[in-house]
Amino acid sequence: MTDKIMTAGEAVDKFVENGDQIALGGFTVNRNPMHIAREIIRQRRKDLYLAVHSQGQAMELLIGAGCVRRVELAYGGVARFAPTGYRFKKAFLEKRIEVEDYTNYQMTLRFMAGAMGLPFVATRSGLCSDIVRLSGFSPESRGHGKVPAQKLKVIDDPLEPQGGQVVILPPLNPDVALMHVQYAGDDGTCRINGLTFADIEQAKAARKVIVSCEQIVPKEFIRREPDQNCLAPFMVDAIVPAPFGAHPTACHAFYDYDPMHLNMFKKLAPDDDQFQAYLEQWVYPFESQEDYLAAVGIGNLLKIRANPAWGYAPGLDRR
Amino acid sequence: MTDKIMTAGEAVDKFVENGDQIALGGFTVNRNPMHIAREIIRQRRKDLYLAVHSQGQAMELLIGAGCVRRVELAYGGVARFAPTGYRFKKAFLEKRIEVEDYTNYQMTLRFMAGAMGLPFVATRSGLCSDIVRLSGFSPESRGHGKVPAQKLKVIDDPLEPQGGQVVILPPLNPDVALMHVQYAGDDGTCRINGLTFADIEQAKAARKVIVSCEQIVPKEFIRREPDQNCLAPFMVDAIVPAPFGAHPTACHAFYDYDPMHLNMFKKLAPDDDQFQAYLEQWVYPFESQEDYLAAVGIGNLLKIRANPAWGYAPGLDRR
Amino acid sequence: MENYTASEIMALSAGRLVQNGDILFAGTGLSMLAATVAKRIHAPEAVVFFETGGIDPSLEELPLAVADPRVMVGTAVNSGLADALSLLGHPRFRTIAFLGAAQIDRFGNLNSTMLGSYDKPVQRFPGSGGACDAASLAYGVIVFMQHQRRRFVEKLDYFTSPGWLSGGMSRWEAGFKRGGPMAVVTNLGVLAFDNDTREMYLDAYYPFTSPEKIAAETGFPIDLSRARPCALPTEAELKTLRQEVDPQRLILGPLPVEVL
Amino acid sequence: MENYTASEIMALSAGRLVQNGDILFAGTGLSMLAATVAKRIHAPEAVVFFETGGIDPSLEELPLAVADPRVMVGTAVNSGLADALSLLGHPRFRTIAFLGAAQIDRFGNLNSTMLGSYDKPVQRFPGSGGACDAASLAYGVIVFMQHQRRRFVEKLDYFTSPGWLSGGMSRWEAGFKRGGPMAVVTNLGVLAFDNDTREMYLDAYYPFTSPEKIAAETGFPIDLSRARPCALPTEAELKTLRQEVDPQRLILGPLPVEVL
Repeated sequence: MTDKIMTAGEAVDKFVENGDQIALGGFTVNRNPMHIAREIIRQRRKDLYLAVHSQGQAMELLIGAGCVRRVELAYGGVARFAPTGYRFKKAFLEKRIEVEDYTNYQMTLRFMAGAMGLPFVATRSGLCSDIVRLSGFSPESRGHGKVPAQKLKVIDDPLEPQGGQVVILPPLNPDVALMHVQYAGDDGTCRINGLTFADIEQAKAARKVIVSCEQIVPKEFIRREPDQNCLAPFMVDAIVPAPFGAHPTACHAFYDYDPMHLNMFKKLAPDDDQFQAYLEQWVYPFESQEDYLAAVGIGNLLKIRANPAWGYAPGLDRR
Repeated sequence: MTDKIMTAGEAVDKFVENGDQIALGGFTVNRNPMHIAREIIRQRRKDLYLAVHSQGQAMELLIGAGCVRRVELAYGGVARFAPTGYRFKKAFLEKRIEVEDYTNYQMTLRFMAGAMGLPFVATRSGLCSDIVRLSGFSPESRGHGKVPAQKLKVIDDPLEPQGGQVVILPPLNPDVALMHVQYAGDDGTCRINGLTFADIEQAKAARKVIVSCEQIVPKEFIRREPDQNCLAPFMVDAIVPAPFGAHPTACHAFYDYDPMHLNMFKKLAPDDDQFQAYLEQWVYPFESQEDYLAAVGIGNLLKIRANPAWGYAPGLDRR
Repeated sequence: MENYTASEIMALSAGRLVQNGDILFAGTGLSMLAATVAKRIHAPEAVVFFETGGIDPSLEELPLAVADPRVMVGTAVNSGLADALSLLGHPRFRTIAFLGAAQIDRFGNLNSTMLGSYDKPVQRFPGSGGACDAASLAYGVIVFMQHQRRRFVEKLDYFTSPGWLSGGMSRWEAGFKRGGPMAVVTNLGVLAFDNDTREMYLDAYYPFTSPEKIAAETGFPIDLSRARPCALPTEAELKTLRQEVDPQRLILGPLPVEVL
Repeated sequence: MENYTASEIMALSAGRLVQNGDILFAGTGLSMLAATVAKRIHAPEAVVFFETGGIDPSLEELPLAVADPRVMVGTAVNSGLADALSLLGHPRFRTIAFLGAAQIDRFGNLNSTMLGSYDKPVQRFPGSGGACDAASLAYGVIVFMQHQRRRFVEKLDYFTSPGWLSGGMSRWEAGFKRGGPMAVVTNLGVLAFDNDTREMYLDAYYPFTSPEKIAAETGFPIDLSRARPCALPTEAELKTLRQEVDPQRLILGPLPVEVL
């Protein structure tokens, strides 16, 4: 049994510092590390520097609660529940955050390069676009802390004289990666069911990794099928037991996204005061995930509970 | 049921041409596509251009049988049964093949770049070594067919002025990838048990993919656990049913490597005439895998049969 | 009144552009419907995949997000972004991407990032996501747009996704190996791009509109000379769309008044 | 006669260099034994992984190849080459690689490719495999060698894997971020590298040999001034090695005569 098993409170206290560059796992409405994100808000971390591809409800909360100074992203939204994230949009327009736009492939390749120790990675995606031509980070920020000296660089293909131009991207090595998974072994081995998004690349690229999980199982059990595992224990710094830890986003094979909660959030999110009220009601009071889930209510949890034949809640009212 | 299911004879006839660049799946003593390799020898393909990382028994046969003109590799051997491949060594020393040396990481990155459509890939592995400084391919071959115009290029890190030098490697997009897997769905979906080596990158990088498999299972069955699958049907051109299709190399969860056969090969391989006798006995006579297995003998097959608790044959006499 | 809605004719018009065997990079919304209806009607071997990593899901229920757990079921392979986004540019396959945008210019370049600028932002959209990747790497792109003057613009506020760039050969000269927008499907009609100039022209208009109305809603001059009436949705197409693809009308919205 | 063999003292000497928590890139043969014995004796949290993708296998039976199915069982993760070889250079971890070679020079650079040249090849070895990657990217390297003049050479026929290059700061100047050989464990003794010059010197010699014999078997001048007798294998170490690590003596070979 590893001593890495701890509460979200302990994990955030120990591993997340003001100003850290943070990679958020999941994608829009799926497997967002919500339990850890709420704890970061409770512990009032500041000036975080998010590095994400397509986020997502966790990013909405963190930006809305004022924890974030800087974001590198490809997409900021919660799918149909917020085609553009309300708090993300507002913070951007009011210039309370600096935003650097990339593409999903570019961000994924940058995490991959970080995970693989590649000095950089090259792609043709984005040539001639403003993603390549413009930067949303202030010139003063360049080269300080984790901000790369250059957003990217366009060069002639060094191997093929007729190959045209290519975009050279800097690797990402975030201070901390947060991810929510279905299973962790009591040794720290991790397993994701369903799509992995870029979570594995993000974890491998990061200096510290906090994993919340639906269930902790014995080492002997999780190692019976190592083909299904995605992270070795030595890659992980904290394992946080967190049933429904991605709620209100989905967790394949465990629960669907929660349309009731996300629609409620959608109504409150655009307004500063109402968003504050959301935090007062759903974030600040709950040190424990159990208390949070009691507030969500067993009735709602049963509605979104996944049916094992599909891994989601068939027939769920998703309007 | 896909019409891609065919015999090795049909697959090789249809998809492997003289001079093709071929990626061989597996690694030294494991999951070599032996059934397909033997068929290539039977169909007397010539001037093949192998692109591999660490091969392996399949490469030994193909080079020994005179099918190969050119090899890009990181390692040529069959582990303890041939620390350096006998036929590989002989062909190299007698200059019957041209060999270009890379490293395992470099070859893997080149397959990955080919699979991902990256214009090139960069690493610091190999800086200052003869792998980076020397080329084993003749200058005349450069830029012809699949031979890259340059083996690689060493440039200054374009992003970090203080970053030193980096090695830029050309992607690999072989004409054909050969691989042996445990399961294929009757729709063509593929699943590997145990380590994947670089088989998935190789298949995705290739223009044509021939897969032999231990068993074909219904689409509905293989898609029940899509997290375990590695190739979508549209990536695959031929599915060849081939029980024990990696013999005498291992296939995790099905059978171990065959030490009796590999030791026998080890004795015969160094001598041209004896190797020819091996081909006459073990390769040319067998159009069908069933006949080949009958020659191996049920007794030997039972000895190497995997025990499901370990996926190999515990206690097997491996001296 | 027609017996179909704008959403329905849009989904069907886009679906008709799909060929059997295409590998379809789908988003949610109309693109999901277009891909699914094409598969059910004339392109049974087309494969739908999502940038999140779901390859060829069974789609028994409509996903409302590309990360919906509904894209992870019945798939050939469950993978992740690296795998799925790599597939976009795979030279073996005719990959077709469906994209939406806030703004489009006459060469099919798209803005899904913002209005205004980083210095003086006026409006923010979610950003590229995988759109710029698809526009850069896919074999072809089909764009869905609401047809409004403020969306069909002379100059994008932000250039998120490359179309035909400045037209002619410019896309190839820039280093792209293939791709470019094939069509723009709007709530008023279907637009295509001239093979030489790569400028947008009106290809087909729906019965409930006209070339003139479309020109008025387009913020740049547009060639109407090749415009023809759009083929009407057939009964069979509408039946498949309504009964099999989106029976809950999660994306299609209300039925046409006539049918109600 | 000693109550241990050269193989045994080699495995134990190399194993002593392992620290608890190290991430060990093992080959087969002696390196496998050194890693396993260290784990069982003083470094229980060390993790063994293979370039083929097996991370932390249970190793109930000794693998005879890095692609042996025995490296795929009881693992934390079964992956592939991309994953495993990436781990080598991960800056979070003290990754230690065990390598063998046909030739080594005074700065610990290795040849495992050939004798002669591509034009005039004299002998062929398997090639780098992952050796050059490990020598380039790992935190540190431990080299196993047969101690013979023809193997300890002034100049490598082929430079496969980078050690300390030309000594001093040359490794850093070339662009490497870390790494370099820590020790060379031979059948005669243990060699180390000077912290400033990065030249090889004799650190320890086994009881059955002498500094002079080692100098005679080394093809370049070697500093003997720091040589000390090697610590003997303890009974406990030998017991673990013989009874738990390689009971079939697949790698260790015959027992010493004394013990027989």
